[in-house]
Amino acid sequence: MPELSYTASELMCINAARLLRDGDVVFVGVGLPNLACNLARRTHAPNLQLIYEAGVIGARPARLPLSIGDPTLVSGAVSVCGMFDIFSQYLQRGNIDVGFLGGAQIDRFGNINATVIGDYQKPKVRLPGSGGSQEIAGWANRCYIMTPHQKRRFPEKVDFATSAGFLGGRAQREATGARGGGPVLVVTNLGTLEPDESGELILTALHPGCTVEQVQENTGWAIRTAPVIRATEPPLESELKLLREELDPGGIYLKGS
Amino acid sequence: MPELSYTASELMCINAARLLRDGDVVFVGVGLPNLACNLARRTHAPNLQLIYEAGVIGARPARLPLSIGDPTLVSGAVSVCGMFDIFSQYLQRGNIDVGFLGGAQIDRFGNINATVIGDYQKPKVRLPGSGGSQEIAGWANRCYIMTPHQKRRFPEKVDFATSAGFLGGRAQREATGARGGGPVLVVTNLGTLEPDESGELILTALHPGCTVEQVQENTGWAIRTAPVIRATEPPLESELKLLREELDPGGIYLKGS
Amino acid sequence: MPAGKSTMSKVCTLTEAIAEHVHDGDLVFCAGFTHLIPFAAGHEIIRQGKRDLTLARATPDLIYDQMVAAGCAKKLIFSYIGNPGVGSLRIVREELEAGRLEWEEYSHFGMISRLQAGAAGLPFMPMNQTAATDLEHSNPNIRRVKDPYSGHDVITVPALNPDVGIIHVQRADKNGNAQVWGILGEQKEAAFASRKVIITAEEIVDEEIIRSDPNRTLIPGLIVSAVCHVPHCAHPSYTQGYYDRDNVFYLNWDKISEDRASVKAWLDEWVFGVKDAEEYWQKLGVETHARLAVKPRFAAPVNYGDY
Amino acid sequence: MPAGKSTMSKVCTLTEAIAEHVHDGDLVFCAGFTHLIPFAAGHEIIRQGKRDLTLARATPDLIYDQMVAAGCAKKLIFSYIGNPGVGSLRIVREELEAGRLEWEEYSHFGMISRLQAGAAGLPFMPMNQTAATDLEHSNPNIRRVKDPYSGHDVITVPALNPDVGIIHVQRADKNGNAQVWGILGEQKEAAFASRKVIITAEEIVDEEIIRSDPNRTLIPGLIVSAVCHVPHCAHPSYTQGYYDRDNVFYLNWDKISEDRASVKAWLDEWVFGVKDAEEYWQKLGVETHARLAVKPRFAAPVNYGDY
Repeated sequence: MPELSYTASELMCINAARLLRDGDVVFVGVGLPNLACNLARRTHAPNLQLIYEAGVIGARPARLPLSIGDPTLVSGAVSVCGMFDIFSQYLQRGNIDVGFLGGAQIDRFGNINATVIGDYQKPKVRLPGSGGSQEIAGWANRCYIMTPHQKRRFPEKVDFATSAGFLGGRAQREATGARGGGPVLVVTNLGTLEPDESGELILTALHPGCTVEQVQENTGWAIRTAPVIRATEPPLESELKLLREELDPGGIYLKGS
Repeated sequence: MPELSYTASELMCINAARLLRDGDVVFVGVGLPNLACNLARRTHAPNLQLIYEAGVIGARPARLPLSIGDPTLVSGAVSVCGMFDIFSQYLQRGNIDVGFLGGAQIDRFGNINATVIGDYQKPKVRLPGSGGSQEIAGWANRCYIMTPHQKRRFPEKVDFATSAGFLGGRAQREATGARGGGPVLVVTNLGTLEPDESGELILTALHPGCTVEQVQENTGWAIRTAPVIRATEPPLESELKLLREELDPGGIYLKGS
Repeated sequence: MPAGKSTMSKVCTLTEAIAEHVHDGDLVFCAGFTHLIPFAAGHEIIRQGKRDLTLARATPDLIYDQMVAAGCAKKLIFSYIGNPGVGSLRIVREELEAGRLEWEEYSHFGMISRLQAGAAGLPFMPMNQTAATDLEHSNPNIRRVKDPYSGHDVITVPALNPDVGIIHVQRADKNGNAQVWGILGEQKEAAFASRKVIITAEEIVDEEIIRSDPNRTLIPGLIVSAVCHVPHCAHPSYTQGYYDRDNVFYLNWDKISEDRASVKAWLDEWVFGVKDAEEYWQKLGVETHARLAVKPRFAAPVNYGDY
Repeated sequence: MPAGKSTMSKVCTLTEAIAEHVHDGDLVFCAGFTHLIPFAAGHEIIRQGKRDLTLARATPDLIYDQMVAAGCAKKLIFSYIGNPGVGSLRIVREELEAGRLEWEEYSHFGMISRLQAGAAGLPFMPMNQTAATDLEHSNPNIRRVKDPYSGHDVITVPALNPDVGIIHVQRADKNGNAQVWGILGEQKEAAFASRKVIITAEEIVDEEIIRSDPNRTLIPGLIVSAVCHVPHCAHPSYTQGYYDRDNVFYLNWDKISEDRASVKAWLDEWVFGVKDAEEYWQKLGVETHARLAVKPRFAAPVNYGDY
């Protein structure tokens, strides 16, 4: 059997899809999370419920949505509601199982920065800001983070905590009373990180051909490893075929790195 | 011209209709207020906007509505929204010009009791309670009260203030910051009462054939009178005809007393 | 995990839904402001002899008068106890005056704000002051906080999260995705606030009907535990576009409820004496059916576009 | 008195509506979450040279990037500054980084909660804690109150009440009663929160169309100051059922906005170089029209009943 080749985006997308359980209610963003969810729906999780922050419930997009409010999300969806309802009655109420997050920086305790590099009042780089992510990180039962593994993306401490991971440790998050469980897993192009009992992200799995050393080189703190580091299953031909031929035939999101 | 005869309900209804201004947005209840509004709409106020607490805006009922949520209010209405929106975005937001109120007791300062006669915890008579009236009395720009003039209905002080008039005087109401102007006029079968500068209800007009003595006999406190007591215009034949032949042909609300 | 996200079919009979999801001692919310009141569900609760329920509704209406008369309730949470358009709600009033029924009272806005907080996952909702304070002083659940911007007090009511919400709708699919038109009352807030939701529907339709008009879907299946096909569920209340309100019965109940013997006779005949909503409807007879029938009047077409 | 209850006709051109209702220094809210963004109104504001506006939107999108580039704005209130589906919003980002534009920032939920409070006539809305506090510490408008039931803190945001809300809709009647389907975003809350409301509509329809489907009416005329017939108002955003989103333009803007000269050239050609939305649309040409056309897909019929 010849070895399959795949991009970093495809690898992350496929590993993220595998984390979803059939019946999960997922708060979806466009781009890779959308592809991961639709891949899961086409494989092991046909009853996945896709909820978009634009207020669309049970979307069944007939084409690849190119914005969070693409009209293809609406036509044929189960329900549409306003922004206030989607954030209050779905997210804040506890009806969301899974949220996907990303950002410019993720730190040792899973806190995410999507706001600024540098000082908030005089930013070196002004990033987009929270959007829906502060509340997704706070209130979804489980959060997954998808991001390329690069040192500048994994500082020991974020410049600005747009969305909470475990702050300085699980006890700190718990003290705030935020209902969600926080980040449960970070998928990168090298492997997966998961919080330990203190809330610190540690290396728990490596993708085929990746090493602990690569992970350490690309992480901004001395990353610890799980007692046993798992090896992730390589992408299957069927998964790649679905992604490439049906879900993102133009390679709009999958070509990246 | 022969003198017209009319019931107390017809008299109150016609006098209430005349208080409405063209273009007013009115929060309507069923029964006499509904008839008064539809009479005004058919006479001097064609652009009156009727809003029902069930969440119906711009209703154009094809038959006499027999409940606050009659389906005839919906078919052909301009808009329908939920109860939360009608009370928050319409009433609390300040979009309602006129509210109609009634109750078992109205006191010297226009406070209304629709809750209990006797002690709240061990009621002698348990009345229906607030429904929408607490907020209508608090937040509509102008409130009108329609009620038969009887001593037991006009005590010096209500047993329970379901809805605020001026509490113990205008300054007390103002101190609460409630946005509405409070009651501006009480229409009874004898005449009209209006609050003076202190918020106390005084007799300002008498219906044809009614006297100050009758009003005093049927009021539970020593009622003061305006320097000049007006005489209300008698009901017109055209008004009575509209009420009897078109708006309440079965006499469901108008036969009373 | 949302109550209704199980992938098993949710379609069952109303008898099964009440047996499985309504338990003695529960806080039950039968939704519907005049419109869509799920009488058939109330009757089934009576038939199954549920006890010690706390019944919450803005207007208890005849449905709770009947359930209280049948001995199902220990407490009422409400904002207006009347027979809408007729007058007093005799059974409820008698029980309250006699001290045999606990109660908790709000204004309509207080009730719907409690549900709104419950539906939004908030601990409370603020409301502006109305100047009237007697109800606030009578109900320790009505409190105040200082607006952190102006420093003035606002009134608060706590979230209401019923154990079971029962919501009648025009049409739903087998997953519980439910569409409603006409008066919306507190249907949506009651559904999102409740821990379990039972949908009763005039029609169970193909999922594609629902998906043809997603903006019309008030309640998503993912919060629904059971979907029951119950035509005419709302009688003597009504379902917009399906049948009219039976105002005659609302007037009749005012007479029936004048004494307990006639109430018992009515319950024996119309609740215990029938198996289900279908038998009840047939028993009403063709004249009543004809009296409540309504001619069609359709909404203008809406084009979502085939994207 | 509600802004829109005058009985005079509210129908006017967009040019007239902007001239009469938008003033220098106003807080303006152009509503629409990806869907229904009123680009034509933004372009008219640019053409009329309005200045010192505070522009509020969850996602400034290209409309505010263009208005900021044209010098209309002194301040931005937002929750996400990106070119949706593409990447950065270059002009806004540059102005913020250079300190030339004031700003006030929330999460999406904070923004919509501000509007919800404004629409409901409340001074603030509570929100549960998210555990993240850096934004709260950076924005003195984000505060806390103690939940009077549990004693725990909740987060608060103050009401947002724009001077003018501009809302694009599928269809409205001459009184401003407006119906919307597809993504609803913050259309309703923005309308009720605003002191004046300008409705732009793909179609002005007979009042009877609106009255045939009252549940579809999101915005009642009684809060509307002006109604403008502006087909294709939302391009390059879209109107569900009428035309598609012009994703090509969203990608192009990313290039155009790389330098100020090309932005100026674009504004000169596409905003200052045309009289109004109609001329802009014609200038886009038949190929673009064809690319954005969408086949029909109708909602299932709904019967309200002829009561």
